[in-house]
Amino acid sequence: MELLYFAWVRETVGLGHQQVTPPDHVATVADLLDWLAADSDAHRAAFADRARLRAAVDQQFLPLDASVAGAREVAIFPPVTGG
Amino acid sequence: MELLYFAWVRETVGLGHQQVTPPDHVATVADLLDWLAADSDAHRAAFADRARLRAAVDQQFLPLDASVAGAREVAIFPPVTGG
Amino acid sequence: MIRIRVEPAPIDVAAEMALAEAGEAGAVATFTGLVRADDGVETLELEHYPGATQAALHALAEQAMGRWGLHAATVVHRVGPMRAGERIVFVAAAAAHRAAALDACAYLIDRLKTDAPFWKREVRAGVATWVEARQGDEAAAARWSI
Amino acid sequence: MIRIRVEPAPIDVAAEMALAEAGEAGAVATFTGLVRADDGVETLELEHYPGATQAALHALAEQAMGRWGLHAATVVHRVGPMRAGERIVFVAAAAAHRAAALDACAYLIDRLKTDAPFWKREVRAGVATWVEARQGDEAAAARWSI
Repeated sequence: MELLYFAWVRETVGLGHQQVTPPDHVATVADLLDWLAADSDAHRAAFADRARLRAAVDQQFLPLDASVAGAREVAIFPPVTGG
Repeated sequence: MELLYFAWVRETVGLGHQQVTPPDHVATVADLLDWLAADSDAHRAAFADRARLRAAVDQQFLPLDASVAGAREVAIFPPVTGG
Repeated sequence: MIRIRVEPAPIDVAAEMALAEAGEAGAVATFTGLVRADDGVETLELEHYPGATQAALHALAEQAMGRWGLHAATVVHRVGPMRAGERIVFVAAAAAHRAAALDACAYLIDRLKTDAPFWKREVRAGVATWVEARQGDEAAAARWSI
Repeated sequence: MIRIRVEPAPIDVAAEMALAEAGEAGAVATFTGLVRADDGVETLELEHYPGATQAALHALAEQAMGRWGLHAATVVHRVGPMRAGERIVFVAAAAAHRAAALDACAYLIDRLKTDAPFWKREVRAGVATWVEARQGDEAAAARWSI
């Protein structure tokens, strides 16, 4: 699974993207964030305030309780501020 | 008093403008139209349907019952169609 | 800054945009009206009431500037003959934020349609017809009454 | 015709206007967002989600085309660094009549603000800050829900 980070999430994680293979108990985006935060201070800091995070699963914008089953690409980012 | 005509009113009257000195009983724009129509077929044809006419007195857009007392310039025209 | 132009020359949108943006606004909304080609019009002729036209457009721009706190309001209206596809009118509203710019732009064109002394004559297959005023224009202008 | 561009080059409004007008529309409404100079921003940097951005903007343009029967919908968004006074975004809606063009233009920019994956970082006196999303943007986008 390819993970993508944008804006201050990218800066806090310290990576723009990373390839991971989550264990079977990771069912949703929120589970994925928990799993990533468990082993990394940088990820934990970036994902601390879930209300400030948005996600896309295979480029579909979805809430954090959306499934990541079979996903190839999951993006984590702050609320958008374009225009 | 300078009279100005625009659009099909101008074409039907056959004049773009004319100088007139109305008698004292001409108090409103409607009176002015009646007075002009009395002596001229072209004016009568142009002013026949009052619902299709609009007026400006000294460049203020006003209803046909508006006073023309002391006016220097009265314009008669159809509803506007710009933009 | 208020900018009003009523003239026979074609409308230069790039130049007008640059002027509207010059006031350090964050948002510029524009409306452009064009001679439609799809209903057989070959030539459109715009007649106006010189002097009164500029005054009416200036009053409209001042109202928009005050009501929405604009940085700039632009109204450019072409007069005389023009062909299908050419621009008839261009309005622009520049503001700090987008809601003010968008609303002021809609206000300017809605009110121009009923308040400014312009008359259109269309020529189709060599026959000229004066355009009739649209009922919908009165309603569109009325929604801006406070 | 739908036209979507996401690129670091400055936005050429005259060229975009000419393309939006090409469909024989009678009415073109546009919105331009600019980097405001009045709050001390020296540089604005726009980051986006390549691929997803274009898809989101295309979906938005298609919705506007269908809902208002547009001749053309244009969304041009600049990315990368830009300076005060420069254009960030340009949207245009071309239709037969003005109400459709004005409403579709407002829809495109309101929905772009909440639906398209762009992020702004402002640099003031050498210090970079990520811009926070505005509550008002959610409300502005929500008013277009059917």
